[in-house]
Amino acid sequence: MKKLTKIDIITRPGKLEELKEALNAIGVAGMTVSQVYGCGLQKGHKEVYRGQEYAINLVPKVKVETVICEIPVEKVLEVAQKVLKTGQIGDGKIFVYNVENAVRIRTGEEGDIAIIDQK
Amino acid sequence: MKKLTKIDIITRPGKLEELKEALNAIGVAGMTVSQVYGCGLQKGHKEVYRGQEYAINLVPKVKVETVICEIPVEKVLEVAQKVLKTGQIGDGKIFVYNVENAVRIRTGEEGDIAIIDQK
Amino acid sequence: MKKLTKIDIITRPGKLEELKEALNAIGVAGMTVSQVYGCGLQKGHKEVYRGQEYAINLVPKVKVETVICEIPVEKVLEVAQKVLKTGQIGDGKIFVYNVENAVRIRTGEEGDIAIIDQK
Amino acid sequence: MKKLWSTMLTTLMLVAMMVPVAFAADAEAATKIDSGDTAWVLVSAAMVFIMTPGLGFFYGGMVRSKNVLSTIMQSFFIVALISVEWVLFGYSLTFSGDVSGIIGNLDKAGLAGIGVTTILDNGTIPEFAFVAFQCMFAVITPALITGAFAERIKFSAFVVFSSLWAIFIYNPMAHWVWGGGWLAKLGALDFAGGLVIHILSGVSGLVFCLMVGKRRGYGKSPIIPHNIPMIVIGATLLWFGWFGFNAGSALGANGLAASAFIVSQIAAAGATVSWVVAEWIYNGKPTLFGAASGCIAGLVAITPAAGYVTPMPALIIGLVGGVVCYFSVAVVKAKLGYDDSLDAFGVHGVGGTWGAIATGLWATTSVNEAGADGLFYGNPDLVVTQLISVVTAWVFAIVGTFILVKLIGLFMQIRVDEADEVAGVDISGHGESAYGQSIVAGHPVIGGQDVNL
Amino acid sequence: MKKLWSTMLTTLMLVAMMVPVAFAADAEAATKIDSGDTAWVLVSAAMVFIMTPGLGFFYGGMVRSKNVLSTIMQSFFIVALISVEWVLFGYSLTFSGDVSGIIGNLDKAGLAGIGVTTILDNGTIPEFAFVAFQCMFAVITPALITGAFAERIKFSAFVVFSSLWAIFIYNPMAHWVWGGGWLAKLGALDFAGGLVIHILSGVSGLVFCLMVGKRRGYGKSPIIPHNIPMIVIGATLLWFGWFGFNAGSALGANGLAASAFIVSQIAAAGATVSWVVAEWIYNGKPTLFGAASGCIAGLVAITPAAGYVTPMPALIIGLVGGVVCYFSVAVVKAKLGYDDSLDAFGVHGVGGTWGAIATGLWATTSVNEAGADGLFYGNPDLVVTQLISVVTAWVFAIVGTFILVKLIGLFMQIRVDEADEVAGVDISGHGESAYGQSIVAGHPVIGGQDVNL
Amino acid sequence: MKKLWSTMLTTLMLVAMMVPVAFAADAEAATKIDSGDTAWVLVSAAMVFIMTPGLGFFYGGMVRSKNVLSTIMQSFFIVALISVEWVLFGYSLTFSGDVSGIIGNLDKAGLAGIGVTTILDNGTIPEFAFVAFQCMFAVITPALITGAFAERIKFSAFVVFSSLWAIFIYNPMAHWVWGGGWLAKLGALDFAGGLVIHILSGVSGLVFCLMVGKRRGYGKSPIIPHNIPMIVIGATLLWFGWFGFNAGSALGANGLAASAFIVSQIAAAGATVSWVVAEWIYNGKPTLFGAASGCIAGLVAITPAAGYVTPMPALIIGLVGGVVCYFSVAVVKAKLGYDDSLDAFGVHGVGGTWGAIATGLWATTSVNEAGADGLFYGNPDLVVTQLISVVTAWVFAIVGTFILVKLIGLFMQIRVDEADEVAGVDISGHGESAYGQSIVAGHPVIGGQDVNL
Ligand SMILES: Nc1ncnc2c1ncn2[C@@H]1O[C@H](COP(=O)(O)OP(=O)(O)O)[C@@H](O)[C@H]1O
Ligand SMILES: Nc1ncnc2c1ncn2[C@@H]1O[C@H](COP(=O)(O)OP(=O)(O)O)[C@@H](O)[C@H]1O
Ligand SMILES: Nc1ncnc2c1ncn2[C@@H]1O[C@H](COP(=O)(O)OP(=O)(O)O)[C@@H](O)[C@H]1O
Repeated sequence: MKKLTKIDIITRPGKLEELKEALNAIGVAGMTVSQVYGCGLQKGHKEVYRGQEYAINLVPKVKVETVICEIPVEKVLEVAQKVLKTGQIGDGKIFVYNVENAVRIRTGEEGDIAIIDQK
Repeated sequence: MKKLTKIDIITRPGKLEELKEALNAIGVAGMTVSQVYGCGLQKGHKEVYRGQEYAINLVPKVKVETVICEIPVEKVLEVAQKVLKTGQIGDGKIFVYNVENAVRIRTGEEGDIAIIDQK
Repeated sequence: MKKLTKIDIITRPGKLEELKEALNAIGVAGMTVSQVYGCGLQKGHKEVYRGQEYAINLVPKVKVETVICEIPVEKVLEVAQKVLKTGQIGDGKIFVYNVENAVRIRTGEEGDIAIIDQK
Repeated sequence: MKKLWSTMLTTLMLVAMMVPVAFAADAEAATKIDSGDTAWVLVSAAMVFIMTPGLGFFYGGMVRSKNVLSTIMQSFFIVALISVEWVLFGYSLTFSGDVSGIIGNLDKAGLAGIGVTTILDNGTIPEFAFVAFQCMFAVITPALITGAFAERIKFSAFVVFSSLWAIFIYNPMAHWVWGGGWLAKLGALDFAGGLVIHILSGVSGLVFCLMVGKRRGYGKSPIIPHNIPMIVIGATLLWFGWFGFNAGSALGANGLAASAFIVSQIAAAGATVSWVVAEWIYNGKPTLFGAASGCIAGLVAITPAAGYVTPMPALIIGLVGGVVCYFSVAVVKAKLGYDDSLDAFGVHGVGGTWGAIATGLWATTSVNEAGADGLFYGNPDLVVTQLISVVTAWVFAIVGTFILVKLIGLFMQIRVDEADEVAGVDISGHGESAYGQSIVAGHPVIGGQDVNL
Repeated sequence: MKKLWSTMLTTLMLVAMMVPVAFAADAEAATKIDSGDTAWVLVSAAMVFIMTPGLGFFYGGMVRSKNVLSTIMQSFFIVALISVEWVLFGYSLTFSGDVSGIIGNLDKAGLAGIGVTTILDNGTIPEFAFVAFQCMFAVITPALITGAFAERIKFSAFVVFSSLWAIFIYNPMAHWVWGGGWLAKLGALDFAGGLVIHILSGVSGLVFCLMVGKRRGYGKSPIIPHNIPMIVIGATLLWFGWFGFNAGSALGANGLAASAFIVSQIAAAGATVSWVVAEWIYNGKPTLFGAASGCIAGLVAITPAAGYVTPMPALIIGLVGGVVCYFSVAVVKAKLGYDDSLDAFGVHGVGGTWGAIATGLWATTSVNEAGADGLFYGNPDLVVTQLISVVTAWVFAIVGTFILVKLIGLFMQIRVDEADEVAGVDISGHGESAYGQSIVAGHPVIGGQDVNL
Repeated sequence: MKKLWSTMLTTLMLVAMMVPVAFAADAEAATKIDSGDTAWVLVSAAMVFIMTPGLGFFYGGMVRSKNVLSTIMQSFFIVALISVEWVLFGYSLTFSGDVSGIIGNLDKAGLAGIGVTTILDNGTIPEFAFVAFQCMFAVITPALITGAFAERIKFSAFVVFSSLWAIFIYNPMAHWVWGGGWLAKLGALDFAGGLVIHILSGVSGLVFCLMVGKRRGYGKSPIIPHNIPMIVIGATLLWFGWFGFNAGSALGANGLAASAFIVSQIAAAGATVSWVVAEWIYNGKPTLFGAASGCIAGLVAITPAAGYVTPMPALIIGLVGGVVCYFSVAVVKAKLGYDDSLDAFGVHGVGGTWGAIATGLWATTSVNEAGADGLFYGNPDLVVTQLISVVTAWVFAIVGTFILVKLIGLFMQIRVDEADEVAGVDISGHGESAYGQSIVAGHPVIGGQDVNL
């Protein structure tokens, strides 16, 4: 079984479609996306309700999780950065984790073959 | 301290209740659930707004995260597959990760006992 | 490269703001937050619609993910527990994971420096 | 109009100087349009109009978010569908002439023969105002049924069913009661549609949902409302429009209209209170969904009685209506185990039946000379007449709907496929999502292929 | 009705040929129902009805999503609760007779003695229409208070408070001003309810929220509106209904009604503009929530004056009303630190006070002979009368609410428990979630135990 | 009012005994307020009022959730802004006198000279009722334009544009057609505003959106409605209000009003059906968004014709209107590639043009003697007149909007900055979020600095 790696990409929601296409292009087809809120260097914004001001410091972000094995991690990092980089604070982060095992529920396949889709 | 393992189960939203009950039955009581969108082999669908067609390729899924130690990982994988398998594309994936430590905030317990609930 | 660690804190939604401030105070500025539902020891509640009763056993929780390197893990655990502990069932859990790598998309920095923000 | 009126007046005065004119004046007056009555009926028509989209929200909030559009669509589209049917055939079949007490003729098909100056027979309003007002009644009735089969029906089957049901069930029944048909001759009282609208739709819904089967997962996984504020928006529009429905049925802005208005409010209020109290006792908590359901139950119950009863009986009708409908949806339905998704039967069928019977109990000619006295005013006959008409409506709804559903089933699929039901009828049947999420990526498809403009 | 009219007409004409009839004819005419006036008052009643559920949405959008149902419930249920109270006692206590200028009698309890043909004293409409129209006023007043204590009150305490408040605070005050009580005799002007409705409810809200304390987390964590479009739906229904509220208070479809209609629109528009401009300058951004709040402030301010002032003063009343209310909620409240959750006091208490005083400044008999001239029309006395009545309303609201809340506190818990407040009153108090999420699993409980059907 | 009426009547009768009075009586009658007509016009004004916030929801549901408040704000604030403009200048410029057929004078600026007893010239209602009714028309017209430039305009630029457009485009055009200007003299028919309202706003929207450019991402990433039920709430309020819009334009509760009411319903129904059928065939699925769009298309198309055509032509006008508008938004827009965000042009510009021409085809004096016969009633001239007026409206809208936008662009920024557009105009322009999420933490800022109360 090849080493399985999970890559978490946290970035701007507006970039999701482009990222997805770019990853598809290098063979990463399976991924799981969720809506998150982030804070970090990026400033939040002020909201005002009936004259009361609030500092809102969580910014909407999107998190893309993908587990890969055949495609090299570097390639994914490279492609993701290319698509997502604007140079402005708030572009986001990529985190890489080790995965012990994977299962494809539909077939019961385990390990690397669980995530290799034959088209 | 026994080895802690995190299991992420990504599957169809409609199966959540059944999965939860099946896991409870083998002693997995604690879990954290979130709403995610997935893409992979499963086709998305077409939506039409005022005659403009859009290919929507993220499918609503549910993600169940559970950290276990006493109950064997295989047992969880087996039970989850039994409940979730329909044989149709889109049944989802299970990923297994290593956990370094766990804390139960209420009591300050760390490690395996943090997640073992005494009924 | 210093060791990177991810800490997942799952707790009550109402505590988010306090937790965020306490973590900021010890130098943890970057984090990613998501809305989750949890089940465990904490009882859910009953809902009634037109006389039909439903046992709703998923409780709204908030999940804070933060990847750290310089700040010691114990310090984060300690601070988080201090802020979040009410002693009531449902205070939540903290899980600690190993991270293999991190990338700051904006700059392309990798490893520990990817998550160290210079103010 | 005003000129006509004053010319007439002048003529009248000249005549008045020469002959005893009491009767002549009466007759003259009866053939004039009264602007106040017309204003009231036109407003009432607009108010009844808004009930049907309102019903769409009432029902739409109760379903799961994957089916909200299909549910609203059923009510919204029916406004258009039945309005067309109504002006083409429906109005004529219901209100033009009478063929053996069974049905009207087609003389007014396409509204032929009705013009700007045509005045309603025995009325003080333009016939067009009556056509419009009654159009809204014809529209809402089949829309009520949709609550029974929500979340599992193909739109095409729904369109065919609703059209046929309007023509073959609604139009005859409305003719029998309001168009001078046999029930009218029998003396059945139904001021604004307890028989014609609520029993007919509620019972038809019950039959349909029994024939089509339960929703997948019903009784196993929770099928709970996705948006209770939306339910309340619907209930609000329904309650608002119902004043036009009940008080507008006086066809004039007069004491009877005012009386129908206040008794409607009283019954709605009574039923809201009683439903909420019932669930508070029975389930331990008072709910907003209960309050919204209660007001509808009360309004349904008072509908047939609105032009015949005084305030205190209206309060009783409402109080009882709320409790009866609560138990029918909370207890009886669960016991019997049928899946009337949104309680079209439990609220409209049951509430309408109670209202029609209650009319037989508390109707009084002191409110409406054109009505009759009920049991508590010394006339047991009216209850019998009301019971006959209730049974008629039930039987007609059962038999008619059964035949129609069977018939349609021969030609087309009625229920959606399992996969489509699981995915939700919004996406599978309409290709739309109610709540478009920014996160749901995708790309525009133009001319069948992907492009980057 | 038309027949009556023409019969009368004929008789009249015969009489006219023989005697001088100017006065006789006047008297006769006064005893007839006018269909146009009736249509207008009935529609107005329906429009005022929709304001209270509308208020539910206005308030409901402002609270956090865990309390939206409990907030809407308070407005929605009050429609039912107070309607029942109104027909049983309220109408009679307010409008039937007069006991020492303080309160009405119980002769019309249960609407006794009012029938389909009963005409309103000195009116041209059925008394039932007036009962219904005034019912909606009685309903909305306690509903306005709920904004002050939203998100932290037990439903049972709310029900008891609202009932007692309606009987012991609203009914007497309404009698004093509109039912021929002592303020009416004093010459206080309150066309559609600045004193009776807005000051009374706003000040009562302030007292209640001070007594019950702040919401947990108030001032520490952000308590922000969960749904601004819902607020706007509420504001829209309120604005719409307010035309019935103000112009309907003319009790006829006449020049006065039209005048009240246009000045209401002008004041609402003026206050919307001035609130938005004020916040644009003060906070840096114009907001939709501000616009929705502004229109309500303007409508509140014009309410007492609507039947007495001309358009340009109405514009001033609106412009000032918007700014004054903005500062009272944005600056004064924050300074003083009380937690009037949804600004019942800041908008209704303050706006109503301004409107009542403004009536003393700009009222003119050229608009309404039944009114009086104000300061700018040469009569400083009216301002004094208005100030007396304003002080009366404030004092009565403060004392009355204080006593009621203290009293109720002796018998039951008013505020929800901490855990329930944290979980949200929707779940803890009503067992419902506003926005049911497909993900929130769970299972149906039938007969108290889990089953798989 | 009633007293006046009876005094007059008595006087009249005395006169009647002595002289031939036919004409005198006529003249007298014409100068009286009719309560039924007044009730109807006041209600209609309230109904047309609710259309503009309704439009806000219709448009608001179509945009992405980050822009919903800014979109609703444009409609909601315009109600206030233009109401103020209308009473200050607009009404006078449109309806007071006539300067060379081009524009009115300023005699009635600030509603000077209009009082409670002023009756509309040649009317039976108070002039204030007419002012209010027409105010709502002036309000909705610029609001319709906002659909074209939604999601990318600065609020300040919008305020300036809307004010200038109302004064320099709407007021003159309304004067030409309804205020006795040159198009009225030419014999152009526009019952409730096909030219003045729909063509003018739709075409202006097209010009504006072409000048301001596409939204970022248009055609690349999906820009889909964030809340379709909200669209339907908007469509429902629009449809409801449109009865006041079209039937209220009869300015009385009479046969013409009833006729306009029923033909409006028929056309709306026809267009809903035809739009849905067209998309069903063309895209494979019937949609609720399509149904909601279809009814608006039908109502737009019938607007100019509502007081001139009979039911069956109305059905054709609706059926054709639905299909034509569908193809213009689904096919033509995509082909031409302009970004009319919410199809202000595709629905109002196209539908209004079709309706104005259709009026030339099917108008008949049998419906309205004040109108004319159209082509199918033997008079080809009317089509020519209608075409002239359509071309006039197009040209005036194009030239006027072009000049205004260029002019405003000299003084201020019209389009929001890129970053603000990406973040959404709600946050960047208004500092508000439509749907406040409990999870979005943050803290109150008081006095510019963080505090813990
Ligand atoms: N240490 C961290 N742990 C987890 N998530 C982080 C961390 N730092 C940043 N993030 C996520 O990345 C997003 C962007 O980070 P930010 O510091 O604002 O800008 P940049 O990525 O340009 O340095 C944040 O909104 C947050 O969601
Ligand atoms: N490589 C992957 N990494 C993360 N999530 C994945 C991956 N592959 C699939 N998934 C998740 O699993 C879901 C089901 O996968 P899919 O390929 O559609 O069908 P199947 O599981 O039957 O092979 C996806 O919607 C996605 O959420
Ligand atoms: N084994 C687990 N794996 C993942 N999440 C868990 C686990 N146990 C608990 N949780 C999360 O922690 C939350 C609190 O746990 P619970 O058992 O209710 O109370 P406590 O933390 O006080 O023991 C749960 O709602 C769930 O989200």
